[in-house]
Amino acid sequence: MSTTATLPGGPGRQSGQDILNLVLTVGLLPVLMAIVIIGTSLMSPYFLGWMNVVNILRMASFLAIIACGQAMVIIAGGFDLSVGAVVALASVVTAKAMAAAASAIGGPDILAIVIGIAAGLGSGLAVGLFNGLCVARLKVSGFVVTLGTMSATAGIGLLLTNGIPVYGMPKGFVQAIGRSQILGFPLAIYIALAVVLAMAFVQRRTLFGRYVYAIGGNQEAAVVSGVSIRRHLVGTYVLSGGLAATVGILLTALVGSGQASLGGDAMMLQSIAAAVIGGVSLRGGIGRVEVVAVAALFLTILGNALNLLHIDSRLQPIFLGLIMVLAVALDEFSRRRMSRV
Amino acid sequence: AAEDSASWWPFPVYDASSGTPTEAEYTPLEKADKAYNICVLFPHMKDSFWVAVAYGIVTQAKAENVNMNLYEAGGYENLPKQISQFDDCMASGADAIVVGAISGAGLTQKFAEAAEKKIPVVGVTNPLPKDALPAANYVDFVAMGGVTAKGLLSAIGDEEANVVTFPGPAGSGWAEDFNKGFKDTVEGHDNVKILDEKFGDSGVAVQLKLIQDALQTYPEMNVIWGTAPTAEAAIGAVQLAGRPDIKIISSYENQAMLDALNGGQILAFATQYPVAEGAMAIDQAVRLIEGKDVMKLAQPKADVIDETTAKDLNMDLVLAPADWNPEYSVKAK
Amino acid sequence: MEPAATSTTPRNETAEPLLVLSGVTKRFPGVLALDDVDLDVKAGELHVLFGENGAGKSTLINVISGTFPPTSGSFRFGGEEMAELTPHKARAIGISPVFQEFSLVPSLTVEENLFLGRERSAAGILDAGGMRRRARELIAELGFDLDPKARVDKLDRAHQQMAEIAKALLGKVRLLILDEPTASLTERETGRLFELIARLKSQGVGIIYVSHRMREIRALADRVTVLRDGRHIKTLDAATVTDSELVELMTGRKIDVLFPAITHRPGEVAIAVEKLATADGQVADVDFFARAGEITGVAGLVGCGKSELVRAIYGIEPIASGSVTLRGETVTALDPRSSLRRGVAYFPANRGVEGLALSRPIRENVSMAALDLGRYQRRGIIRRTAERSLIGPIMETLKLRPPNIERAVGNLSGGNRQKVMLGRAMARDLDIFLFDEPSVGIDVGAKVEVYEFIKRLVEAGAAVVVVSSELPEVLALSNRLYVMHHGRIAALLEGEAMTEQNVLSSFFEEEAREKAA
Amino acid sequence: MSDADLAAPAKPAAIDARGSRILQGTGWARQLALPIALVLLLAGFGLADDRVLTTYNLLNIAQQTSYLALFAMAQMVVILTRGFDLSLGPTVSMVSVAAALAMAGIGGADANGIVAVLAAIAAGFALAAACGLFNGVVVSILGVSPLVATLGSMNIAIGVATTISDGRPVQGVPAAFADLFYRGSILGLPIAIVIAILVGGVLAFVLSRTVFGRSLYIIGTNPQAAAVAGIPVKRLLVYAYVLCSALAALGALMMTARTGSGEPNLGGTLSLQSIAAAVVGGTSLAGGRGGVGSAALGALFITILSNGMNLTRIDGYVQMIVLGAIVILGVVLDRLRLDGR
Ligand SMILES: Nc1ncnc2c1ncn2[C@@H]1O[C@H](COP(=O)(O)OP(=O)(O)OP(=O)(O)O)[C@@H](O)[C@H]1O
Ligand SMILES: Nc1ncnc2c1ncn2[C@@H]1O[C@H](COP(=O)(O)OP(=O)(O)OP(=O)(O)O)[C@@H](O)[C@H]1O
Ligand SMILES: [Mg+2]
Ligand SMILES: [Mg+2]
Repeated sequence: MSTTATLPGGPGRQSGQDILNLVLTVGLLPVLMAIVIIGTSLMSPYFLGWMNVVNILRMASFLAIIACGQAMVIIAGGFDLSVGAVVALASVVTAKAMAAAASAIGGPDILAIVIGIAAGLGSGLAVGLFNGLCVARLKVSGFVVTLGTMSATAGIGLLLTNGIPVYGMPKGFVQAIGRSQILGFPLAIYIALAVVLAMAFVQRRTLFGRYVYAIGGNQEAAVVSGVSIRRHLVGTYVLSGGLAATVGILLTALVGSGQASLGGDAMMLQSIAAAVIGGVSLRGGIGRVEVVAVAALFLTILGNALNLLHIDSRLQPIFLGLIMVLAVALDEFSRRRMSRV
Repeated sequence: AAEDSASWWPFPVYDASSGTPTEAEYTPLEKADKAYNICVLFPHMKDSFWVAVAYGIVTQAKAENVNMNLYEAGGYENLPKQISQFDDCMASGADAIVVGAISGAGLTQKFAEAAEKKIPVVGVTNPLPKDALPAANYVDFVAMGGVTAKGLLSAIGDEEANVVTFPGPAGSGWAEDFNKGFKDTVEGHDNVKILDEKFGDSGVAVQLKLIQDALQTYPEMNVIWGTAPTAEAAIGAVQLAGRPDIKIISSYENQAMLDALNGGQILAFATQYPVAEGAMAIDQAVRLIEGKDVMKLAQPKADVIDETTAKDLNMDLVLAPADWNPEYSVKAK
Repeated sequence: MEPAATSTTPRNETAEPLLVLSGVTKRFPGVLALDDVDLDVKAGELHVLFGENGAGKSTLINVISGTFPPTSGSFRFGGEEMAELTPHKARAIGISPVFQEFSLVPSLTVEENLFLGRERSAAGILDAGGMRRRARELIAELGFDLDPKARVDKLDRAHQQMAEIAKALLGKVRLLILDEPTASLTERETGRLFELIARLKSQGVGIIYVSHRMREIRALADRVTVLRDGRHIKTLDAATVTDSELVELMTGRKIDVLFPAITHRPGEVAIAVEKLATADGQVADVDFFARAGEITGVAGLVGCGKSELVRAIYGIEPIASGSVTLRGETVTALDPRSSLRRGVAYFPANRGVEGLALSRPIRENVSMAALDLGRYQRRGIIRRTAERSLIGPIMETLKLRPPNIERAVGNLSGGNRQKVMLGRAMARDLDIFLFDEPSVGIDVGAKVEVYEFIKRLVEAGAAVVVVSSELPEVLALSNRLYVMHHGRIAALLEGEAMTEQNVLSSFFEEEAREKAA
Repeated sequence: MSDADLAAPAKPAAIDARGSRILQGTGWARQLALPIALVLLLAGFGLADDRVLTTYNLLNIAQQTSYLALFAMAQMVVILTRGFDLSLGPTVSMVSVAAALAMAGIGGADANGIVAVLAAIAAGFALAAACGLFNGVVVSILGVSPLVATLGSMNIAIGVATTISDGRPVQGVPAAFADLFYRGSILGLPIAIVIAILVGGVLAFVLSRTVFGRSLYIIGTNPQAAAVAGIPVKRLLVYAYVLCSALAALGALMMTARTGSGEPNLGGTLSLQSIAAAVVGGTSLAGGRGGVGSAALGALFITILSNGMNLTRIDGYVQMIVLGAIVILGVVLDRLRLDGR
C-alpha cells in the first residue's frame, strides 16, 4: 500500500483514490439521509410535496448558515456557544433600528431596510469580535468566553425589548427578504447556498481557510511557521457572529417581528451538532463546510419526517437522539473500516 | 402612562375559595399600613404577557405604598433557579412572597417552609395545587381553553373545522390544561375534528417549524389553535402557504395578538386579564401580612376576544401600556 | 523574501560572522535553560551544537528562529541587530529551522505544510497549482520518498521528519538550523541529507546542526560548541578534537565505550510469530522468533513495517492472520493489558504521542503500567507511600535529572523522558521487552545508560527485541538480526554475518526479487 | 488505535509547560485565585446589602451551592477524560420523574417511608445507570464524540421524562423522602450540604488515591499513552460516564425532595450550568486537569454571584449581562495571573 502513495499514479487510480477520499470525508451521511428520505416518502405522501421540500430547505438553510460559522470556529480549535443568543440579538436590533429608521426618515423603505440590516449584522459582528478578542488576546478558552457572551448577549436582547416583539418594520422588508421567492425557492435558500459555496471556497482556496486549519491542527506549529494566530482566530469568531446575525435577520423577516426568543440554546446545540455530525473534529483542524451543510439538512429532514409520520411530540426526541447517535456511530465505524484498507 | 389602578376596580371574578366558583367582585385596599417588603417571582419576563402581570404588580405596589422586588427565573426550564430565588427572598427578609410558579407542584416544599417561617405566599397567574397557599389568583386554564373553543364554535357555526392544536411546551402543565379545556369543549361537536396535537417550546421559531410541518401533514387543516407565539408564526406561515382560509386562534394574549386581531389576521384570542391578576396578587399579599380578610382563590373571568368584542375591552387590564418599561423594584414613599 | 535578503547585505559582512549571539539568557519558570551564551556561526560553516539532553540546544534554536525572545542578551544576524524577531520575520530573512518537535500541522497535507505561513497567494486566494508544482520540485530535488498530497498525521515519524526538512528548505535559506534531523531517518535519507548539506555549505549557507550521533558530527562538523546546563562550555575545531574529549566536555565525565559488551546467553524461545499479517497490510507473512537471554534486532528502511511487527506482538496493531506464541503459549486476542500481565513491555518510538502523559508527574508515568499490581494498590486504592518508595529508587538507578519524581514529564528533556519510559519496565516484573527506536533523540550519555539498561535486562535472562533505524545500534547490540523489507522478512543475520554490508545488500536483493515477481 | 487519535502528535509545548507549571511550586496561586475572588465578591455584596452576610443567608448560599456542586462534580468526572455530558440535565429530570412515579406507584404520600425511599432510589439510579451506560458505551466503544453521544442521550432523556410523566409534575412524594434528602440536618447543617461534602470528600479520595481516579487523569492527558500502558481505557470511560450519571441521579433525588414532586423539566438548563461551574472552577475541557475543588469552587462562585445580585436587587436582564461578564472576567484574571509568573 505504501508504494501507491509514492507514485504520482495514473488518472484511473487517481479518480479511484478520489472517490475513496470523498467517501472518507463525506462518510455515510448522504446514504443515511437517502434512507430517511425514501422511507418517509413511502410512508407519507406529503413528504416530497413541493411546499414541504421548500420548507425543509428553508429551515435547513438557517441551520446550515449558522453551522458553517460554528464549523469554522471549531476547526480553529474553538467553540461558539453564543450563536443562539446572537440570532436573538440581531433580530431585535434589526427590527428596532429598521423601525426607528423608517419612522425617522420616512422616505423610501429601502434606506430603512439597509440601515436595519446593517445594524443587525453589526451587532452580530460586534459580539463575534468581542469573543474573538477575548479568546485570542487574553488566551481564554472559547467555551468559557462564549458561555459568558451567550448570557450577556441574551440579556442585552431582552433588555432592549423586555421580551416584547418589535414591530414597525417596513412591509417591504418582510415581503422582499422574508417571503419573496426566486424560481419558487425562498431567498434564504439562495443565501445559504451562497454562504456554503463561499465558505467552501474560503476553506480550500484562501489563506484564511488554510490558516484556520493550521491553527486548529497544531497551534504551536502554526506559530513557528509564522502564521499570525490572533487575527485568524478573531476572524473565525467574527465570521460566526456575522453568520448567526444573518440568520437572525432572515428569521426576523420571516416572522415579521423582532423577537428576543429567536435562536436560543436549541439553535446553538443544533449548530454544534450539525458541525460534529458533519465531520468537524472538536479537537480542531478537521472538517468541511459542505459536509456540515449536508448534516444540517439531515437534521432538518429528520425533524420534519418525525412530524410527518405522526410521531407523538413527546416521543420525537427519543427517536431524534437515537438516530443522531446511530448516524455518527455508523459513520465512525465506516471511517475506521475504510482507513484499514 | 397613567399609573393608576383606580379605574380597574371593582374587578369581576369568580371567588373559588370554597371550591365552587361563585361570581364576585374584587376591590383592593386603599393603602397598606406599613411599607412592607414584598418579593415577587416570575418564571420569566420574556413576553408581553408577563410584562402585563408585572405592570399590574408595580402599579398596585405603588398604589398601596409597599416595597416590591421582582425576580425572574429566565424561563420555564429553570425551576431550580426559581427555587433558589425563593430561598433568596426568604433570606432577604421578605414580608410576603408573590409567585408566578414555574411548577406549582415543584414549589410545594418551599411553600411549606415559608408557612413554617410565617411568610405569607400568594400565587399569581400560574395554577397551583389545591390549597397549597393561603391566597392565590389565577384562571382555571382548562376553563380558559374551553373559552377559546366556545369562541371557535360560535365563529364557525356549522362549518367543518379541522384543528391542529399547538398547546405549548410539553411538561409545562399549563399547555396540557389549555389543550384539555379546548378538547373537552369541542368534543361532541361533529363538525370539529382535532387532527393532531403538537407540543413544542413556545418560541416563534419552534412554533413556525411545527406549523409548517403541520401544513404539509394535514392539507385539510383549517384551524390553528395554540399559544400566542404559535399564532404569530402562523400568520406568516399561512400567508406563505397561500392558505388565507385558515383560522387562527390564540389561547392567550399579548401585544402581537391584539395587533393581529385589529389587522384581521387572527380570529380571536383569549384573555385572563393579566394586569388585574398582578394587582390582585399584591393586594392579597398585603391583606395576608396584615391579617385581613382575603379571597383565597380569585379567578378572573377568562374571555375570548374577537373583532366584535375588542372594542369594549378595557385594554388597561390586558396589556401594559406600550411605552411602559418593566420596573423590577418599587420603593415605598 | 528575496528583497529582504538582499537589502540586509551589510558593508562589513566579510568581517562579521553570519550569526553572532552575545550573552543570551533564557529563563523558563523554574529553569534557567540558557545562561549567558555566546556563539557565532559563519557563512558556509556547519556548526554543531553538542550537549546532553536538556542542555539548552533546542531552546537556543528557538531563540534564533524567533519562537520566543531571550530573557536577556542579544544577537545579530547578517550584521543586523535582531530585535523583536518573529518566526515569520526569521523565515523571511533566511533563518530556516528544522525543529525537533516538528512544526507540522497533522491534519494538513505535506504540501500544505511546506508552504505554511508562506503561501503563494494573490488577494488572499491561494495559488494551489503553483505551490503543488514547487512542492513536487523541491521533494524531487531533495530525493525524498514523500507524497506531497499525503496527510501528515498519516505519515510515520520518519516521513514527518522529511516533510519538516523540506519545509525548511523551501524558501531562500541563509542559516539552516537542523535539530536532530536524522533522529528518525534511515541510512538512505540520511545520505541524501548529507549531500544536500554539502551543497548548501558550498553556496555559503550557515548551518547549525544538533545531533547526538558522533558519526555524523565527525562527518559534518566544522566547529563544535559544547553546551552544558545552559552554559557555553567551549567551542572547538572539529578537525582537532577527539570523540572522547567531546563527550567528556559534554557530560563532565569520561565515557569510553558507547555500546557495552553484552553477554548473550540464548535460552528458550520467548516470542514465536508465524505467518503474521497485520490488518493494515504493513506486515505480511512474517515468521519471527526471539529467545530469552539475547537481543533480537529488527532493521529495515523507513516504512518497512518493523514497528508494526512489534506493535502487533504487543497488541496495539490489529492482526489479520497468523499466530503469536509467547513462551510456548499461543495467544489469541492480544491487548496491552494482557501483554503486560504476560510480562511483555513495549517502548514506543514516539514517546510524546504514545508513551507519556506529559502534564502528569514522573511518578505517575512510571507506575502507570503497573497499577494493577498489589505492590501499588490495595483493592483499587493506591498505596502512595509504597509507590513513592518504589518509584524513587528506580528513577535513581536510571539517573533521572533533576531527580525529582514529582515534576511533570513535560518538563523533561528527551533523554530523561526515555528514562521515564524505561522506569516503567522496572516498575513491574517483565521479561520480554520490545524497544522501538530506543535511542531516538537522546544524548550520548543517556544512550549509554539505555544500552546499559538493556544489557542488564538481557543478562538477567530477559528476551529483548530492538527495532531501530540506526544500523550501528542494531548491529552492535543484537545477537540475531532480522532485516525487513516491505512488510516481509528479507533476511536473518547471525554472528559474523551481521555487517552493515550484508544488511544493505539484503535490501537490494529483496528489492530485485520483488521487481522480478 | 482509533484513527481519531492519530490527529495529535506532540501537543504544543506551551500547553505542556503550562500544565507542568501548575503541578509545580506555583500551584497555590491558582488554587487561591478563585477563593480570593469569592471572598472579595462576598464582601462586596455584603457592603451593598447587610442581609448578604447573615448566617441565614450564608447557610442559604451553602445549600444552593450543594446542588450545583454535585452536578459540577458529576460533570467534572467526564470532563477529566476529555468528554462532557450534555444529557446531565435531562437525566436529572428523568430521575426526578421516575423516582416520584415509583413512590406514587407504591402508595404516594401515604407509603411506608423506608420502602418509598428505597423504591425512589432504585428507580432513579437504575435509570441513571442506564443513561450513563449508554453514554459510556457510545463514546468509548462506538467511538462517537461525547458531544454527539450525549446530545443524543439528552434528547432521549427528555423524551423519556416527558413521556412517563405525561408532561406533568408527579405528585405524592412521601414526607420520609423529603426528610431524608432535604429537610433533615446533621449537626445543624442541612442535609444537602452534608451530602455534598460527603460526596465531595469521597470523590476527591477516589480521584486522587485510587487506580480508577489516577487512570482518569492519565486517559484525559493522553489516551493513546494510557492504552499503550495497558490501562483499560474503554472500560474506565464507561465507568466515568456511569459515575457521572449516578452523581447526577443523587442530585436529582435531592432536588426532587426539595421540590416535593417529580418534575419533567427539573434539569432544563443544568447541563450547561454544570459545565460552566466546572470550567470556571478550573477544570480543563482539554482533559486531565481539574478536581473536586475546582468543581465546588466554580459552583460556589456562580451561586454567590446570583445570590448576591438577587439580594442587592439587580434586574433580571442586567443579571444575565453581569453574570456573563464576570464569568469571562474570572477566567481572564485566572489566565493573567498564570501568565504573570
Ligand atoms: N517551554 C518550556 N517551559 C519550561 N521549561 C522548558 C521549556 N522548554 C525547555 N525547557 C527546559 O529547558 C531546558 C533546556 O531544554 P532544551 O529543549 O533546550 O534541551 P535540549 O538541549 O534541546 O535537549 P534534547 O537533547 O533532549 O533535545 C530543559 O531543562 C527543559 O526542561
Ligand atoms: N513514500 C511515502 N509517502 C508517504 N507515506 C509513506 C511513504 N512510505 C511509507 N509511508 C507511510 O509510512 C507508514 C509505514 O511506516 P511504518 O511505521 O511501517 O515504518 P517502520 O517500519 O516502523 O519504520 P520506522 O521504524 O523506521 O519508522 C505508513 O503509514 C505509510 O503510509
Ligand atoms: Mg532538543
Ligand atoms: Mg516505525
